[in-house]
Amino acid sequence: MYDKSDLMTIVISRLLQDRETVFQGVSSHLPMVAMQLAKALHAPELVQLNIPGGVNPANIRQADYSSAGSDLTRNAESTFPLEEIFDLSMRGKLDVAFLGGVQFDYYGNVNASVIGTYKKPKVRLPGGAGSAVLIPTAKKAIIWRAKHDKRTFVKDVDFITTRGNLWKIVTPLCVFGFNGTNLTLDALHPGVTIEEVQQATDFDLDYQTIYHTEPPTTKELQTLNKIDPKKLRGLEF
Amino acid sequence: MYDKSDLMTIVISRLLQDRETVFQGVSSHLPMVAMQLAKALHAPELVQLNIPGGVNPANIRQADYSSAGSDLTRNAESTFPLEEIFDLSMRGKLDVAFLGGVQFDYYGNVNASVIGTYKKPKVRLPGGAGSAVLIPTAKKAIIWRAKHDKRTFVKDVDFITTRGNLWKIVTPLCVFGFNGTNLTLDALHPGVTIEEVQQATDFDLDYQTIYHTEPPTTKELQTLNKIDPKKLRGLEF
Amino acid sequence: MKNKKKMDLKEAVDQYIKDGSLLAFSGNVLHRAPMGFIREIVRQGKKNLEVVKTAAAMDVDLLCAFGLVKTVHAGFVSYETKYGLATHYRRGVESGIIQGNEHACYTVICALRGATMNVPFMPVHGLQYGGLLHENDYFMVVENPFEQETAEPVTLVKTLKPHVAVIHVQVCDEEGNAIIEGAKYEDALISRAADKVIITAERVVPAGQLKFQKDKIVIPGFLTEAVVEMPKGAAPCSCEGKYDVNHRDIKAFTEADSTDQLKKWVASYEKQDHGRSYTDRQRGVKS
Amino acid sequence: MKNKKKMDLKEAVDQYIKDGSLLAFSGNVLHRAPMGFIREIVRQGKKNLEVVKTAAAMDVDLLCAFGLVKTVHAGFVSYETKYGLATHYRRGVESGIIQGNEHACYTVICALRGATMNVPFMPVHGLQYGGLLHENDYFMVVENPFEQETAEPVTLVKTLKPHVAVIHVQVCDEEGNAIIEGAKYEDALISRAADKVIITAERVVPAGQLKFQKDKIVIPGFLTEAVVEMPKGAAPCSCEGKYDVNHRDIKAFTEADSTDQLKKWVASYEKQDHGRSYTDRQRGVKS
Repeated sequence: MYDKSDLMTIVISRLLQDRETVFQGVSSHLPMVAMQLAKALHAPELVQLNIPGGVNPANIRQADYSSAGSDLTRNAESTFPLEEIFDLSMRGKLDVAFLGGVQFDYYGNVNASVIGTYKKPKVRLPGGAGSAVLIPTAKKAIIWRAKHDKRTFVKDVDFITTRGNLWKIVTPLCVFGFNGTNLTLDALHPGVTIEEVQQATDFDLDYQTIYHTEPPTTKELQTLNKIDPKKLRGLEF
Repeated sequence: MYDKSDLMTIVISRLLQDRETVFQGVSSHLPMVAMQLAKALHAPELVQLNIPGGVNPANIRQADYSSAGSDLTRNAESTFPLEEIFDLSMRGKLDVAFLGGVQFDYYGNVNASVIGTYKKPKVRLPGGAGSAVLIPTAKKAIIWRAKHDKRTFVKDVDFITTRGNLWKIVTPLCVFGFNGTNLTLDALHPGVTIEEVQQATDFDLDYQTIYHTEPPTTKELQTLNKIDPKKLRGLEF
Repeated sequence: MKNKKKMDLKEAVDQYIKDGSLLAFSGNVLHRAPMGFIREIVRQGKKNLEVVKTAAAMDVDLLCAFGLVKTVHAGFVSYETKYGLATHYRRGVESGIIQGNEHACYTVICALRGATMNVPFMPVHGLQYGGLLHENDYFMVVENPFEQETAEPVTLVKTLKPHVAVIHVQVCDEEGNAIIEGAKYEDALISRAADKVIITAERVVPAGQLKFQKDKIVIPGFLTEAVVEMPKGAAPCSCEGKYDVNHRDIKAFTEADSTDQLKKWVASYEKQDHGRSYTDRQRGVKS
Repeated sequence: MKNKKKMDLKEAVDQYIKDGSLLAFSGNVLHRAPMGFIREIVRQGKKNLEVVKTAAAMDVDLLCAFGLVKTVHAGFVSYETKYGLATHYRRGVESGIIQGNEHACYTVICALRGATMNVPFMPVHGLQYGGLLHENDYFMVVENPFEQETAEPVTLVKTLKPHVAVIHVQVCDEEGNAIIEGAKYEDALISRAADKVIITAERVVPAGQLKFQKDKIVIPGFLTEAVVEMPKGAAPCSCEGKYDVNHRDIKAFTEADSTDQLKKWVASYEKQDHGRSYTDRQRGVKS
């Protein structure tokens, strides 16, 4: 048995390769767990980077209300603070960055800034945090989003906070890829139909062959529960 | 009894005021000792800064062949590395910087770069180290020079490495000041005549009243010998 | 002479925070923000403030709740998932009262680096696309003057120089040598960028007592203008090694829905925020 | 897989140092320069090298003595008072063989900061006067585009991006996590500025063994490309906590007055520089 947050976490963990440098920011419990899972399963030399600067925290069990607290430094291997993580990405040496956003369009534009206009917003969003510089510079930017609906996957974003090296967007329904020009449907999650995704998406899906996400294995689920017993990965659902 | 290095060290120490931030670089034994002396005598809260980054080293007795070694960090109060000392000066918060140089002219120009032309030098000097950015930005730049002759105090420097907030030049014969336009004769050391200084200087001395350096006191000399028993202050004489 | 940096909270806010000041605060989101100091800013009603921070939360939201903020320069302003959005900041921007100058967290860092180096701008790689570049006059795109013919254009961010950095730490001595346990976030940076540094500390020890922990000193005393002893000075945010967030108090704030409730929330900290100095004065202790 | 970063000196120099490489070296003047590594560069005869350092001494002078250097970017090249001037560097510049690109130490720092941030130039306050600005094409003075009418002009320094930083440290693990005792100088900076980082270490310990000293790690392993165990790897320069300068050997070098003597000087270190790897090989130890 697994739910959407389990599935998304496992799907994301599979995207990470051994020895990659990977960054996770604020409000990022799901990717934080996914990094730990990848490290436990297939990427033992993954380099996990985070805002408080703890490189490869031994565990994340204390990070219950924040993915940016000092608990991540307590049993880390070394220290590499946020400033330097950004510099690293600028130099082209950050392999993967996890970022959020509120609206995404067909052309891979990301909005984390405002609904309405920038100077007179209808809704002021929290802001893109690192997105505006990390999505263009990380080798692979992965976006995860707990909601998949037409207000999220829109025809035109209200504001372009950034675009660039977007690699994957993982949602509760599917995984989008980005071919440099537009979002493509990479894989449907188990039990999800192409119609369901299309109904929840305001632009026309681009796909040629339909792939399906492999369901989580028993080992993945067991390891996941061991790493994240409090189910922090489900906080935003 | 005292010699030129004792006198110059004491004269320099008197120029330092309590709570000032003061920087000393490579090949700078004499000002390093002067800073310690000022701290022991009249400036207990002086903030001594140096290349290895040891703030207020408790003593300097191990710094025998270098004024830039880790010995200055061993019993310091905190750490403030070179990069940050420069930034501090750029922000206008470095009170005093000690710098060298090989030629100085009437207009306060400093040459630490070349004899001859820059691209085809007759003599390539070690270089100005921090001078080119510290002399313009430190509130008061103090230059000390163990030689006072016409090759040092010249009509025109071969090359202008820098100029700016030059405050004093201390030599074995005298102290020069800088009025923003030209060097002025601030004070003659005990027993030195104006004629001696003029003979050793290739430009015409500018002075109105002739002042004399107060001779070292017994307390100054005793403290000096305690602080610097190996006489590191005399290394360049 | 020696201990003149140590002062009480009221004095520090009164002396160093002016209407219109540009302030930088320690910590990140709900961690080690100088909340006690910020509550005193509210009590003293300092106005038209500007705040700069990579990722802010309750610190900025509290000031916005009382209408004290003119401009926020930040990459992110929100509580994290569990506590929702920064309602007061949002409303302020949406109603046009507050100018929300959105940065990437990194362009905040670069703008502060500009201040540490006393240069008017900082080149920044990465900010190459999108609306932030077009909508904001603090970004510019210029030619690279070293290779005008062939080179990529370069984005510049305008320097942000805080008037005051307020930094809450676990321990500090009377001279302002400050030790930060756990994550340092951008605190070293803001301590160098700001014109003046105020340390609020869980514990203030006599000068010299941190000598054997000198490698842990993040802010050397000569950068520090004022030192305020403030146990629980980051509460209800966390302070590594001392306390975690106070869940109930954060909720009480985020759920307050009237000015009256907000005022009561600030008032409920009055004794805690001034506690040590009050006690000292009653005892006649000079500090 | 795990220990692939660890290699012997010959391999490291052969693999990472190319003719024409721009190199950055650890330490400052006579302290913690990676002398053993530099001697191997001499043995392998790498040519047309460029070196960048704030304040260099024997490291640069040794390479210059063998005619291996094309350009030096530095604020200062000299031994300190006791050991006199860097004769080989001087002669090289005076004869036109070596280009001596004089910087202020700070403009070296700024040029390296440009590399850490991947921008083509860095604004630098302070360098406002004098010949360095006029004679060198790596400095430029431009208008401040944010305030063209009123503002002071701004000096820019062109970024210097080392191909390789060679950093000698006291201890490092097999993954390249490196601890520096005592003064760090600009070593963190060059480790971030350079494209590749090579650590030579007095002692290399198994991965994980530095965990309890993690706050002392200056260079995290993921920045490190290669690790070479080299006891006495900084000699005859000093290495804090391990050894001070070797006065006799420095004198022997500075007083050498023929190529033959210089070669003998380098040869006299051969066993020491390769010692550990030789011993390992003889024992059949895999490292």
